[in-house]
Amino acid sequence: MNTIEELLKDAPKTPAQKYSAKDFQSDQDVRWCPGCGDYSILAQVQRVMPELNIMRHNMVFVSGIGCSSRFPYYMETYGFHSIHGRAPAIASGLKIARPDLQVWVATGDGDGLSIGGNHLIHMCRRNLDIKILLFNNQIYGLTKGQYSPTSEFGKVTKSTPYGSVDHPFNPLLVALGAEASFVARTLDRDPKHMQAVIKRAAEHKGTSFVEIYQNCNVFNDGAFFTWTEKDTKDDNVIFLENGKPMVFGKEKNKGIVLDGFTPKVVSLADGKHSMSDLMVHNERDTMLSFILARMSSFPDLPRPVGVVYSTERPLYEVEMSRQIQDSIKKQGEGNLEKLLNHGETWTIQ
Amino acid sequence: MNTIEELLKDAPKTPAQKYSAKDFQSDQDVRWCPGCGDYSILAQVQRVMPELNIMRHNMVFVSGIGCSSRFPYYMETYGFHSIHGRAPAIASGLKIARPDLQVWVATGDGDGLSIGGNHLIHMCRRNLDIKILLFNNQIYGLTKGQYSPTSEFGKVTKSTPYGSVDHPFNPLLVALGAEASFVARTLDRDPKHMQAVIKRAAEHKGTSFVEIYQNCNVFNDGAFFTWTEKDTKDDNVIFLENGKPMVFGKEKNKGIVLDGFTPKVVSLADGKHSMSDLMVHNERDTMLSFILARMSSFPDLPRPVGVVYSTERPLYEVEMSRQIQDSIKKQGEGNLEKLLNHGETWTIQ
Amino acid sequence: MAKDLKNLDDVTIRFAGDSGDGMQLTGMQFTSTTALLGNDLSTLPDYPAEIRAPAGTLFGVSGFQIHFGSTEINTPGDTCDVLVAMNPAALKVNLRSLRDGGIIIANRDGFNDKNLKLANYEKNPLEDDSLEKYQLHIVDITKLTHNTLESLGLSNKLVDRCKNFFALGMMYWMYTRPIEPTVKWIQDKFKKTPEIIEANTRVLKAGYAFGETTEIFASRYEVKPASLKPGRYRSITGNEAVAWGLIAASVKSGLDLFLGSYPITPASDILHELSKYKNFRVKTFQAEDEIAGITSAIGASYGGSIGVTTTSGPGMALKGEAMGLGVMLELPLVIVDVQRGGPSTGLPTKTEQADLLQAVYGRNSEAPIPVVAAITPADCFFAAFEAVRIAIKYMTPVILLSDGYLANGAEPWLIPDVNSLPDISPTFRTDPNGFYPYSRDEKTLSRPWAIPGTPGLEHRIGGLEKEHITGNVSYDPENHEFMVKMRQAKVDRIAEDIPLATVDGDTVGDLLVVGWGGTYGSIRTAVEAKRREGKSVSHLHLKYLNPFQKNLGEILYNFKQVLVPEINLGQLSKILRSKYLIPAVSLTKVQGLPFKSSEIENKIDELLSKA
Amino acid sequence: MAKDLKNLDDVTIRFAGDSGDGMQLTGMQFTSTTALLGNDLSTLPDYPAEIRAPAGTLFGVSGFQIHFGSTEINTPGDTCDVLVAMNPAALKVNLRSLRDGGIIIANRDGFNDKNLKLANYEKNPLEDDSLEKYQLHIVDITKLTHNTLESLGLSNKLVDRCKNFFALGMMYWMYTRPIEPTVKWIQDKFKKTPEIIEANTRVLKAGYAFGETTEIFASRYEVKPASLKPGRYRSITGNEAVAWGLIAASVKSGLDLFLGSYPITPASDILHELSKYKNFRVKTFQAEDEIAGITSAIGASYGGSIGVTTTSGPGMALKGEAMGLGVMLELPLVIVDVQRGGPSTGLPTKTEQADLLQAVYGRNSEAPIPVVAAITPADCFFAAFEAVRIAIKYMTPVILLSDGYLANGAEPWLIPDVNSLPDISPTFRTDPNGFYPYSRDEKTLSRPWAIPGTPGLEHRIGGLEKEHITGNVSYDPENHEFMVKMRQAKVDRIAEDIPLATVDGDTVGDLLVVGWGGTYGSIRTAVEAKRREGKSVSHLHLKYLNPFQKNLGEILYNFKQVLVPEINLGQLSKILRSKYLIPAVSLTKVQGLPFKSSEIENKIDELLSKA
Ligand SMILES: Cc1ncc(C[n+]2csc(CCOP(=O)(O)OP(=O)(O)O)c2C)c(N)n1
Ligand SMILES: Cc1ncc(C[n+]2csc(CCOP(=O)(O)OP(=O)(O)O)c2C)c(N)n1
Ligand code: SF4
Ligand code: SF4
Ligand SMILES: [Mg+2]
Ligand SMILES: [Mg+2]
Repeated sequence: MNTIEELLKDAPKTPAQKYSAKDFQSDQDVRWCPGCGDYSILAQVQRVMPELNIMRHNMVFVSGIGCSSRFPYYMETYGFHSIHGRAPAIASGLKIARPDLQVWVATGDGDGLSIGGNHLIHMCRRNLDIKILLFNNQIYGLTKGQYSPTSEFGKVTKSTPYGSVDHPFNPLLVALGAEASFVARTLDRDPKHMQAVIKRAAEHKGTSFVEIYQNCNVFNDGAFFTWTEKDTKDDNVIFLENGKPMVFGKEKNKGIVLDGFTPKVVSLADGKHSMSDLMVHNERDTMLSFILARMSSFPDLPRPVGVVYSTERPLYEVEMSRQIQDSIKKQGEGNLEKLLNHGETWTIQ
Repeated sequence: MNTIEELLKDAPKTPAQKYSAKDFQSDQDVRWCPGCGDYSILAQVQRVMPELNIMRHNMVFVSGIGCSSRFPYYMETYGFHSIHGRAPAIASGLKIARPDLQVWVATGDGDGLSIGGNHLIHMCRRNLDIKILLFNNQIYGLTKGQYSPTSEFGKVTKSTPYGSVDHPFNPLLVALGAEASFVARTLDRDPKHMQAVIKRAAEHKGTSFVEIYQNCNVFNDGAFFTWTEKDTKDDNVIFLENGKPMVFGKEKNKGIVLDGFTPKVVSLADGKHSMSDLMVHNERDTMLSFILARMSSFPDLPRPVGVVYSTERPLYEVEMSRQIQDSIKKQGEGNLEKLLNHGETWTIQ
Repeated sequence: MAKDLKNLDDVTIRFAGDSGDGMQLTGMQFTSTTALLGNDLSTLPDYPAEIRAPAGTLFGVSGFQIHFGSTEINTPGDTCDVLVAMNPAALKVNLRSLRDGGIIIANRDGFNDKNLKLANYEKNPLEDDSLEKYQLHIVDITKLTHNTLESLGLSNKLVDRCKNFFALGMMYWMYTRPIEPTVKWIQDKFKKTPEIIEANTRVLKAGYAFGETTEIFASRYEVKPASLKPGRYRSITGNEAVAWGLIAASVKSGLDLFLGSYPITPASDILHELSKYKNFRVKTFQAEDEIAGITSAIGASYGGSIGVTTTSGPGMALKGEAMGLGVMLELPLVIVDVQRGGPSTGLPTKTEQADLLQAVYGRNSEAPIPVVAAITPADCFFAAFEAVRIAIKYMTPVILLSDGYLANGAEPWLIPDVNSLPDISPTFRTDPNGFYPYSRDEKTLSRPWAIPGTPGLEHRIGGLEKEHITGNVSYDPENHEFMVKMRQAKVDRIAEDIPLATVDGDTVGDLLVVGWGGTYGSIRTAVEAKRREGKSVSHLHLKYLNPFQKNLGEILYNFKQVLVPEINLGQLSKILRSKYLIPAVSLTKVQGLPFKSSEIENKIDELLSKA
Repeated sequence: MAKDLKNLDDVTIRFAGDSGDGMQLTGMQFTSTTALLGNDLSTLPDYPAEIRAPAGTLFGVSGFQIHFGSTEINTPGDTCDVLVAMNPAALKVNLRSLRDGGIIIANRDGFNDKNLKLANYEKNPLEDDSLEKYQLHIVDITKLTHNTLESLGLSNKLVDRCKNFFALGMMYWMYTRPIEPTVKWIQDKFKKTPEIIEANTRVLKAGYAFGETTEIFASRYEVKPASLKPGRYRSITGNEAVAWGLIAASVKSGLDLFLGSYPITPASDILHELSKYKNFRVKTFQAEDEIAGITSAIGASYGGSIGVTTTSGPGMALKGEAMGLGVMLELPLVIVDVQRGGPSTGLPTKTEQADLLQAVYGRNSEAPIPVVAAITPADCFFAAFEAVRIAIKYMTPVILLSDGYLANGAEPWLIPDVNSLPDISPTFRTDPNGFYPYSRDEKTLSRPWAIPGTPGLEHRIGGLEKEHITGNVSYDPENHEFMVKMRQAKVDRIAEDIPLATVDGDTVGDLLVVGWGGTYGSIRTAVEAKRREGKSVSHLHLKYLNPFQKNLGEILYNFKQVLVPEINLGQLSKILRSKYLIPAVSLTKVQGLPFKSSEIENKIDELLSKA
């Protein structure tokens, strides 16, 4: 048992009585623009936390820089508002040093995919047990409206008055390309869905990557309305459910079938297709996850939201701790005296 | 026509007579370890260059740091041995400024996927017309043998005496996750195949990503022998050909079929399966490309080599130049006088 | 009734309200009208760090200060004479900057309970005597605006948005400025929405009339035109000036401008500005991070463009390694650092001068880079132009230091005659005979610029030590030492190619105040004031921080004392002490704010009284 | 035949050959045997930059130099007395370091036409008179090795590999060292391959016998034991010492050690070394880049570990922004910079001291960080330990400067008694009552270390300016200035907690030679020599570069002149001149090599003759 374990050995591990959302509200006044999608994300996270049955003092939210990265200030947990893009690296160091903590990363499409892209994919690859919430508003909010790596091609912004000429990242695809073990998408304007997804992410053992469509009503208002607003949502979103066929539409009268590897929308009304023809969701199917992720590249296809992929892989910090335990078993706790005197030495009388 | 165009207007664009491989050998003595796979890559590139019918002075090789990144010194073209991981960013700036040049990036698994991972995926996303040769030896060579982001889990190296606990990147998958428009793999020990792949990469319009299995005989000898050595190669490698079924094996008696989305090896000998059952390669099929890329995660599946994926997308530098030409057409060549005096001004008598 | 008309040399007004109240717009309108009248002026906006802080909060207050006069104006003003406060938060945050006896114009309707609470006022300051020592004018701006627009039947939200024009109208009346320019501006600006034109114009006029007719304002002021150099003027901010200076250099040199940049406050506006000028062939590349920003610029320079990267402190810290590469490659490159409050993320929207040592020393090993600093918003134009000139002529990275105060501050600018700009004539190597990538020009010590695409010049460069002349990789000890000293000598030699330093005031005396960068205005104002009092004090302001001008030492030694005011803990003073071994005294202020000239004046008095 | 036995105070031998010739191993064997005899010694390996440069090439030469004696030995030796050259390239590259009249032992078989050509020798130097001024001994080392092993029927390749033991054997004979220790070493080392044990042992003995029996060597030498402090010794390199010093600090403090690092020459061996000690709970994280290296370490420190990151110049330049974060967060962190030749990629395998200014100033804004420098390979142990002590006690990042010369150089080290090490007692905040993240300890000014997992201390930290005490985000001007000065004051205060500077030699005099870091040995040797000549010169060597020791100024003012030798263009001297306004003279050498003490002696003479 090292000093830290010693120090914290009596600290409670689970709440005596269940927390309420309010217990996770810090004393800092929230400084996002009125109407910002970030408020909803904060609210949902605060609602989910009590469900996790983990002590606040064992939770840490790490962020970079951006409006989204202000998130930790508002959570009554440990919080770390770091520098731009580096949250995954800081969180990795923390998690490796302290596997006992539940570590979250709150980041944005700029923080997490522009300057921080490399740290993010390396964290996914290593599969540390850290949960990433990526607030995707397809814009740089805090710096007042430049396009981001997720902004659509041709987007007109402060830095692209003639329209951007960048092909955007597909965040899910980037995470899957880095072999993230949990990949999901949810919507700022669908509280229930977001809560469910965040809970799944929290429970997953490994790096959980959650893309959240977040409205920046000041610099990119309505970017996701097609998928978040009542009137258009049902016909443009597929709510993924493991083991269930992919149905959507106001009247649940449309579905997805595969033609070759390419998803296609079919009507369940025209008698030509039935439920049984539809693609069935399987969270553990790697290949399917790529197909689902790619759907967002096709405007005529609905957007899948929910848990796209989930699998188990060895956890970096667990393997590391195991190596340490093993070598302590084999060689005994390190002895400084021995270390300094081992190998070739000689004595001068 | 700007100053540079003016300056170079009389420079020949195509060789009067065809170059030979020798024409691409610089006067620098090659300083790789005897037996290093890099020699073969250098030789194949020098053999392919003459085929491209492009003037040497219009070719630039940009690299980062690493044994592999020494590459530009040995090419009798323009060469830029930059700093660790930044070659894609430097090449991007060069290509945007000078679309007339053919720009190559020579990098390693550490240079390109560790410190340089972010630049690399952003370049793929933007789809600049730059060709990346990634020398994958699954080790840090120049720094004398630490594991790299492509080293296998559990690898024992100088920095991991107890074995690494990192899950490695799959380079093809990373490139595909970033939506690279051309993705291929080849082998240092198969000159003909490498030449063919490099030629394809050179001819592709867009970011070409080529992973080259390269043997580091000093620090990671034999990492790829299963796929490169005569006796094992045929039974462990599939040479992809567009439109052709996926057959392999010394006697071409094995093939790949899909079960669900998961590839499976079948025998063509046991009468149960015939050519017509086999998966057929289609370079333009995005979903297929992910399946092929993922095959390397399954030890019992053969490794696909060749062009895994190829598609066309708008080129960043071309779109940028178009915006410039358009606005010159619309507003006329910029006039400094006008600029300084436009908008609100006032005169003091 | 007739009101008496007082004459003033200079006036400072601060408009303050909610982010949503349009105070920036109001201030800018007042500024352009004032400029048209021929006053000299200086302005400073003061935004909240938050994008849209909730209405009424202290941290949501947005201000705009303008200092104008019939005399030379060098700063936005230490304290203001008039404070327009649209709500309690605005009053609370800005009262400290109002001089005793100054005028407060408060929008009564803004001082409701909710807002008072948000600004944590126990009682309404308009109703107790806490503001006694000021001339308090309480006006129902919101109500009056609504009355004015009743008939138009606009939404309350829209009407509220017009109230800043009422305030502006009052100020126009109070300082006898015409409303026409703003009326005209409203007309173009809102072309598409006639009802808005109508509304804003009416409210503007109402505000003006209100001043005219009501009793509250006893007197009215006039500020005569300043005796400015005749010519055509415009108002320009530091960030605009940097962008235009770079474009000017591109035009003059005939080279395309390439900007590789990652957005960061307060530098982003340079990227925004440059991205507008595609017909100047400006290529702006919004990179994935600061490292890609600078390295892409290096790639572009290698290809024959003017490679530029723009950033602020934290981004600057990320570019160090690539700057070192630039030093080794000896390619032109301009690195613009718009300094902000630090360390780390610090105070992103506040100004500071604390990146000087980073600019001069912040790289591994001996990697000398010339450093140029702009001294006023408009000077950013010339500083940027000069940075490019040096970069190209000496084949070297050059760092241009600006700061948040210069970047957002504005001043009238006598538009230069394009032909008067020095020309920049890059020469590209084309002759393969006797070409060596690291041969050098005897005069400048710079190496040839040999760009890809040039037949017969195929060669290889990189970050490993270069052999003199050939540029081959070399680990030879003597060659390394030679090259290290050569790179240093090349930078030192630039001192031969820049104007000598000149002193404002006598060249010999008791005290020399040495400043650099954005403190020019406050120091000049302070020194002028003291000289008028007959004090033996002069002012030297440095634009060249590396190398220093040749005659700097000589000048320093001519004064009994040297004072170095800086918005940091004394960085220039460290360098001066080290190089010239003089006991320079440093005056520091690290509050994210420019110096008040009074602060400098006090220090001057202190030093001179001691002597 | 009997040969005469000469007695020597000290000897320097350089073994040189192809990378493949096993010169490092040979040198190390000679070293440990010599250590066992009780000589004082110092060694320096000299590898090629290439991994496996082609055989016979000039850039493929690998060397190992050992300086040993019966007197105090502080450097690997300016010049060598004996050069063992296995091939022409080795001769050509190393001849410059052989003193006139020195001994050359050349392996004739290595001087074949191919190798002569590769080393671009026109004619065979062994056959013309170009080596006249040396004592040349030509030995058929390869042939003799083959003869010795004929009977074993090993492959030629294997036999060739043994020839270095022949050379070693000769040297053992020549300097009267026993072969037994090496025989024993061979036996453990090649346990698994008896035939190799047999072969190497035979060849070693053959070499020894060859010296004994042949005519060529007229004389033989003895070097008596040095009067070293009694106790148990080991040989240690700087990189090993850093790693062990960190582990010692971890053991003493009871905190786990976390290393976040990205490999880079010459720092990688610290990562390699630390990754071995998992049973000390050391966690080594090979990060994706240097930025992840330092930021992961910050994350670990936040969690209550000793966060450490190791790198060299180019990586250091990438860490600047994160160091600033460390300054703002006020968390313990150790940043180890093993300096190498620059700028940019520079000379990766060569040594330099040119990151001092980067260490002190290389970050945005005012971001003071304590800087400690190791002065000998073994001192790296104590320097690393001290860095951790300061980091934890003052809750601050600390930079530890080493260099390529210290990192790879080795010296005998009197193994310290573990209990004699100062203890490090971190205190973690646990009491929620009155807890404020930025409250401060009056004595150290450090803030509480409140780690996640502690009930009731949930709080938020970050890179934005902090409000004093509460640690809330604050843009308040006065608070910012207060905190900027507080962070500076905290670092300055460390001067109260470090030993006073002490001078080698008189504390008053004509000349003080001030050095820092890896130049200790050469300066000490030079100053000792001059003092023996009765010159009034003393030596002060700094381990603390920021803050300086309290009595430094006082010491400096006691000398008429101050000389500052550095492996850079005068970086410490810049700081000393600035802080103490003394006309320090700097002696610089930037060749990727340590100073020769003679170079320093000459400068001392020059300055004293002037005076
Ligand atoms: C090193 C560094 N570079 C740039 C910045 C400026 N910056 C702050 S936030 C940001 C982008 C934020 O975008 P995103 O992550 O999408 O967050 P959002 O504000 O949209 O929630 C940038 C470029 C910085 N603070 N630090
Ligand atoms: C900024 C920086 N960090 C680290 C290094 C040290 N370094 C040089 S090459 C290299 C890794 C090279 O690996 P890879 O790209 O796979 O090239 P290889 O040598 O294997 O061909 C590292 C870590 C460096 N030169 N610069
Ligand atoms: S700028 Fe956009 S993202 Fe940022 S707080 Fe405002 S609305 Fe939200
Ligand atoms: S170390 Fe490996 S990769 Fe590098 S040159 Fe040698 S063999 Fe090739
Ligand atoms: Mg965003
Ligand atoms: Mg490699």
